[in-house]
Amino acid sequence: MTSVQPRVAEPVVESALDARRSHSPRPFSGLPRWLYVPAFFGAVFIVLPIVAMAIRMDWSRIGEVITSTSSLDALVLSLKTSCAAMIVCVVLGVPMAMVLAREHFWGQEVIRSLVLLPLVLPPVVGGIALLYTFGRHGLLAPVMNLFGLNIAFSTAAVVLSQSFVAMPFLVVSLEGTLRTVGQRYEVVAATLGARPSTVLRTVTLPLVMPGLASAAVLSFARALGEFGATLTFAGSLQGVTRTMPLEINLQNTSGDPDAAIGLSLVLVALAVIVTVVTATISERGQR
Amino acid sequence: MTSVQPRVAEPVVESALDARRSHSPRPFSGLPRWLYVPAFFGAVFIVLPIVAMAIRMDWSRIGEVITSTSSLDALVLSLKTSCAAMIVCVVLGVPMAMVLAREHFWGQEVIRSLVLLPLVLPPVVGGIALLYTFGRHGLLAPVMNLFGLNIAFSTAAVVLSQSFVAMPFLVVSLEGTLRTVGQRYEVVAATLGARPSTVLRTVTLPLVMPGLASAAVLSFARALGEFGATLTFAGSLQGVTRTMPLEINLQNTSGDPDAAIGLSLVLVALAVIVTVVTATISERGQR
Amino acid sequence: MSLSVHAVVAQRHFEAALDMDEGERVAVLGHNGAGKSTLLSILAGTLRPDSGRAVLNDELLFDLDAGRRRWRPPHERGIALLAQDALLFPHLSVRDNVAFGPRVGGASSRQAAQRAQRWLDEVGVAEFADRRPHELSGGQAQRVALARALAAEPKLLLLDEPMAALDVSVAPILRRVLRRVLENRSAIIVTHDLLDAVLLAQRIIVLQDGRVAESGPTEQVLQHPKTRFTARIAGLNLVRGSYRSGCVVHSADLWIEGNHQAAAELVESAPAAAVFSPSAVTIAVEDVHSSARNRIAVTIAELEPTGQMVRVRADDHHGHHLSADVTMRSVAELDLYPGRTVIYSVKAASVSIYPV
Amino acid sequence: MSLSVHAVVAQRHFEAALDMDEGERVAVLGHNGAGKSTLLSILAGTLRPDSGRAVLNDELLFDLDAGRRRWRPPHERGIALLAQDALLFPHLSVRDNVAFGPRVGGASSRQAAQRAQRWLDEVGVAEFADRRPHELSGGQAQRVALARALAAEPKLLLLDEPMAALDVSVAPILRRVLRRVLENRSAIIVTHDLLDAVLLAQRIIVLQDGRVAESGPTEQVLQHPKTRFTARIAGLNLVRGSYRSGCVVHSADLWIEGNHQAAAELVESAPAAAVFSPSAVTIAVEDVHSSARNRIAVTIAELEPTGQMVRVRADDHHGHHLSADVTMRSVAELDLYPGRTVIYSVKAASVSIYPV
Amino acid sequence: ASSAPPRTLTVFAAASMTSTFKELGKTFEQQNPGVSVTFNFAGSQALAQQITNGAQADVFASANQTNMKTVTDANLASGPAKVYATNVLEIVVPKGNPAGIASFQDLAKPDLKLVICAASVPCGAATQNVEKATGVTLKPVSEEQAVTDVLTKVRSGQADAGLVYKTDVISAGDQVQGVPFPESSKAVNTNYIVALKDAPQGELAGEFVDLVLGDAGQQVLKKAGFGQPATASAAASASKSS
Ligand SMILES: Nc1ncnc2c1ncn2[C@@H]1O[C@H](COP(=O)(O)OP(=O)(O)OP(=O)(O)O)[C@@H](O)[C@H]1O
Ligand SMILES: Nc1ncnc2c1ncn2[C@@H]1O[C@H](COP(=O)(O)OP(=O)(O)OP(=O)(O)O)[C@@H](O)[C@H]1O
Ligand code: MOO
Ligand SMILES: [Mg+2]
Ligand SMILES: [Mg+2]
Repeated sequence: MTSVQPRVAEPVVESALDARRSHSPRPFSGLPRWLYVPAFFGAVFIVLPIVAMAIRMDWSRIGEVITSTSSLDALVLSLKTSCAAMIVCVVLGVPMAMVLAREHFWGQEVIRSLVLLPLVLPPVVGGIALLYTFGRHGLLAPVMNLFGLNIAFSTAAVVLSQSFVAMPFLVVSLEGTLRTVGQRYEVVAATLGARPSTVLRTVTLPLVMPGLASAAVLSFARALGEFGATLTFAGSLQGVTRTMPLEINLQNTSGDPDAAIGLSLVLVALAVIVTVVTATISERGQR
Repeated sequence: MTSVQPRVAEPVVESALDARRSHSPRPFSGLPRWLYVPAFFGAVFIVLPIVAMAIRMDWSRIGEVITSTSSLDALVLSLKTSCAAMIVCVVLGVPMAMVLAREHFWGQEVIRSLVLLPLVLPPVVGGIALLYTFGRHGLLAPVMNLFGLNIAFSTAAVVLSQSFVAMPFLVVSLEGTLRTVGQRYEVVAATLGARPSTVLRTVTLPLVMPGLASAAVLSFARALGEFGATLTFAGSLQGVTRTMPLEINLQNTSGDPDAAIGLSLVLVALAVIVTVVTATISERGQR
Repeated sequence: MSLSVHAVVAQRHFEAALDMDEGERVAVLGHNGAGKSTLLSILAGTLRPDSGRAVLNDELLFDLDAGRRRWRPPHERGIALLAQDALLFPHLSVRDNVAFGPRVGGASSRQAAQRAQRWLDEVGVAEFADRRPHELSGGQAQRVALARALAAEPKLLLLDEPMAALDVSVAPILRRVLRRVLENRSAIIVTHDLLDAVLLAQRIIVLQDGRVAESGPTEQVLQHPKTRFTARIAGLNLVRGSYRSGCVVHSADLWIEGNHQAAAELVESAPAAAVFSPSAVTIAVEDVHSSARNRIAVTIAELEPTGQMVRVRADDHHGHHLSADVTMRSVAELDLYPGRTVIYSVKAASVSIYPV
Repeated sequence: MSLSVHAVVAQRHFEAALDMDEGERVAVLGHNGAGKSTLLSILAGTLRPDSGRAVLNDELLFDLDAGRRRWRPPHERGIALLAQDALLFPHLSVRDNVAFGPRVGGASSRQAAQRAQRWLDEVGVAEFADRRPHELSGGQAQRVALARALAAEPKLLLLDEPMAALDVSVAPILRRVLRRVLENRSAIIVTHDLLDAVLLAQRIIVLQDGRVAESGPTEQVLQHPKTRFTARIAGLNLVRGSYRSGCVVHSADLWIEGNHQAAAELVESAPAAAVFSPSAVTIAVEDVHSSARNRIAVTIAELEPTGQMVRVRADDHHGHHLSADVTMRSVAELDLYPGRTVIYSVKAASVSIYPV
Repeated sequence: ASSAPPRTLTVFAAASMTSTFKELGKTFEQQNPGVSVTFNFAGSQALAQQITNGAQADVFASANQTNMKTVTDANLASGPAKVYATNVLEIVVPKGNPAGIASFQDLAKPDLKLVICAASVPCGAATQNVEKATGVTLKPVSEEQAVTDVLTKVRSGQADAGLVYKTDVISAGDQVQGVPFPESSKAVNTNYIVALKDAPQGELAGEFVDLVLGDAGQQVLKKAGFGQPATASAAASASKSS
């Protein structure tokens, strides 16, 4: 901004972002510059608390905190159950997203709102609802007893809780991708003689794969953070149902906030890494 | 499906959805029919718990439950704080969504992941993080004391908690809309001489209004359901900080599960109504 | 009769019927929004009309008349669709794109690759077999899409403005490929270009506001247009005969010399047709020697003013109605009137010759 | 010099320069992907090149050469862009769309509405002022978009294939409107249609692979094309003169009668031009009486075989190079050779006359 | 060292038992090689709800009578529940006692940020009893859902004072200070324990209950500040600042 040599009559405006030169030509953004002020504060509002937590952490204890048996149990359990929940979400959520994106039926908006409910429901309420459905005296208890199933307060219950809260993330995000990709390739495949299942396998899924991957990761990340529903429906038993968030809460309320922060930061790091990596991969896939 | 009269040689396939006839021509959906099976189970998995909760409810008590002072206080507080949080989300989140959708800068993916963090962070951890930032001994305490601000245990703290967890919903959803709408109209407006602020006001915002409305509603609904962060950061005092989810949890843990279910159903109804109404309005707006 | 369809799509004000013979090629013309793509969607099975019935080679495609609900899904129809965009599957190589139809039709992967190769050769893009679709130009991609559609061995091929998105310089190549591969194949071609209609199809139907405004053999529709739209786009002169060294010979005293892009396609003595525009016709009252190689004695049947110009319709005594567009002044100076015999002269450069 | 630009966009292999006078209209031709839209984006300010410099009427648009980073944002350039899609703001009425430019330029809402009305009248769509954009046809929408661009009173108007998305039947109306409103206005018109280039612009530049392959006055480029691309699309004959009752009169012994769509535009004695294609020219060795109203004595300069045909280039002794396409056979039979004087005859129906 | 298959004893215990029961669990594991003890610590009400909804547990230790009654009424206990400890309230203040709290009456100071338990949870009920007994009306800034939430808010310095169980003050160590007050004896909380009927490890469950009720157990509980079952009132009056 210092070496500007006015060579013609009128002054020219200099963009706030000029300092940075990128190799590919910069397209039009057209944002008013004052907009960066609230955007900046918004970002600070979200990011600062996480920074504050990191600052507050007693980093000398991080190793000990992370490697304690209970922490490791919680971490392993969380990873296992979140993966399982992700699979449940993919198996049930992909079909739901497809039906919502491709079909047009009466009451579709209501169904979509209902499927989105866990997004806005307090997780504790979700846990209660699951209990009333899959619990010992729940709605499905007669059926489940028939098969000798008792899943409340087992690891399976953790997976169910996580799937319940994470499902809408996958459905919403994948439905968006499906709508963006559109049906044109599917139509072509069908007129070439491909049966719907074949179209799904050879055309639709490969095309939405980047979107599906990031939707799955989003559901994984949400499952990783699930707390309220798990506590209510699955309880908190070390190695069985006490996932990271429950462990964090326990550490926090039982007098070791440092440990809680340490574990929280582990969770944050996991979530950021997973989402950034997927975003990068899927972005690259789209090129 | 009964009156099929074979008039020509080959058999013809009958779609599973044939029974319903709509007025507008049915476009191609091309979904394999087996896909409806997992989609159906997925929908059941999400919807059944809510139904179970409704069945379990002692409906004779619903009036009493809803109209008790504590319930009404919680409901009013929840509506007020959720509205306030929605406004905070709009004021800070819209600029963030615009910058993320329209600008291209180094580290954008990381920023986006960070902004999405509250989506996947256990709300309790979010509450802790907020405490370390805006709390009495938090990172910003020196600044806040300077202005005589003390938000701990106040309704403002509730709004902050809710904004923190609801922000990503607004940002993600609006960013999607912005990308879908594209920049073409903005470019035209700029070449007609409109300054960026004018473009924003007269073109971008009117164009994304349906999407913005539904994004705002989504953030409102998420704020409505916020529990963990509020509990940790704001406390729980009737009429001041005890929102619906806290009231529900309290009722549930203090031995009146019926009251908890009743209030949960009120919350569910609120969320469904608000999202369905907005979806319908915004869908109509897009036509 | 090989294809018979009638269908109603109330919401789009579409209500049209079409019959076509085995191996016949029909061109569909019409304004934007006339319902051309709608017709193709209905046939391909990607849009379900409110009512109607269609039968292809004795197989029922759909029957939605009088409360019946018989419906054959797209993949069981054997009808392939080639649209303005090539829509090659971006995640597959060119070869795999073309092999897609054979594969899903049950061919082994070796058989499918062989068939893909054959069709890639046929449309002249074999050299790109290992590329990804995004590495092709528009014209190459469109040819691969054609190969893909043909490799699926459809009973009926639908083409929705296959050349609309192409560069002016690329379109002729595709047109030539299409001419060759559509031979003896049932096809419906939506186009805005009358030349495509003439070169590629034997029959024309004109859609207007979702209804068939005109329908019939290409020559008949072009020479006796019933609607204003057809009249404006039509008006080409057409003479059929057999090919003989650069000319279409109709009879000893009517032969037309012309100009053809790919001489290889024209075979001596094989049937051929010559097409030229009325504005390319010069009228003389006496026969003179000039570079205008075609001189046809005709009797004026009718003079029709069209704005500034006058369209002269005349009979060549060999069953052709040939038109010429001339100025008012010419009509006056040359003293043209119905019944007068004049000479139509047309430069060979203005006449397109193609095999039929 | 009114506009001077050079710019490099490495990623798109774009590296081109252009100079243009005040009030001049330049047509940009080129293949798909040649960089035509890229050039317009750079000028409009919606794409920032890697390096380059542009000055419009002594105002710097950008200067990114040698490490400088001066950049004027799009809204301060006074350059309006009209693309293939009309892109009318869907949430505003037609009138408010057109009033948009004046409004953001600081006009009161009454002034803006007046100016909108004037331009709506000008392009002939005043009757739709109260409609919403989605209630317009493609051609109407495109005319409204033109009114909107003009109402912003740009110093330079960029048109990116303004007629490409339009129906064949609608394009001529817009072309006529454009001819009228672009008069004495600086404009750059990207087009695939040579007729637009001839009718709307005084200069042509041809882009190829992001580089300017050819540039110059329309006639010169068309008559002496340097690249194959230009040669293929060019080859139109052009004669300038003054208009006199249906003819372009160049001099007492060179006048060309033709055919024009809107007679109202042509004023007696005003400058006009006649355009016709080489394939419309008939060559005769003696002058004969026929309906071909234009007969021009020329001396053959050159014979160039182009595939089946031969392009005859000739000099009309009035400074024009006129071409004719004839068959080989004609060349032989008429005994055409450079230096021979022959008669070019062209039907008035094949000649377009337009004011210049 | 044992050839017996490894066995796991599952104990559902009130959150206030976290540190003591963890210690007892270790003792139990030493006494019974091949046995491991896992705990589910949560609010008693949540635990009772989980048990009645089918959670697999061997032992249930409740922080109050109401929640134990939920389980015994559901006929899920193997026998009558036994009192194994009592607990009294204590004022908790951040380290250094910045607000200078010395008595229960001080909690009514204006502008004091006081957090207590909500009336509908056990520690809140106890708080109400003390309020009634002393005639002091408290103006809390928050009524938390669990005693641990009160402690967390005080420990982090958000609140100036809180009312929690004496044992919570002790287990929180030197991060907080306790301010005992005599009126606490007006609201003594009783803890019950029982082995559950459908316990997968019924035998071990009984042994664990015995351990808690026995000398070793009582020793640990006493050290943590709990009152002895038999001499509850004496234990309450004997409480000291930590
Ligand atoms: N998806 C759709 N939903 C509703 N109406 C539609 C849809 N697609 C097309 N139409 C309407 O149906 C009518 C026929 O459209 P169609 O696409 O068949 O026209 P077309 O002849 O193919 O036009 P074009 O030359 O522009 O391709 C038009 O009025 C159009 O607006
Ligand atoms: N957004 C973009 N990002 C990267 N490359 C682009 C982009 N848009 C265009 N290009 C590339 O830049 C080159 C020039 O494109 P441009 O759109 O300017 O061509 P054009 O001459 O306008 O073509 P058309 O006739 O198809 O409109 C092409 O190679 C194209 O692939
Ligand atoms: O809002 Mo929760 O109940 O902390 O996951
Ligand atoms: Mg169409
Ligand atoms: Mg372009």
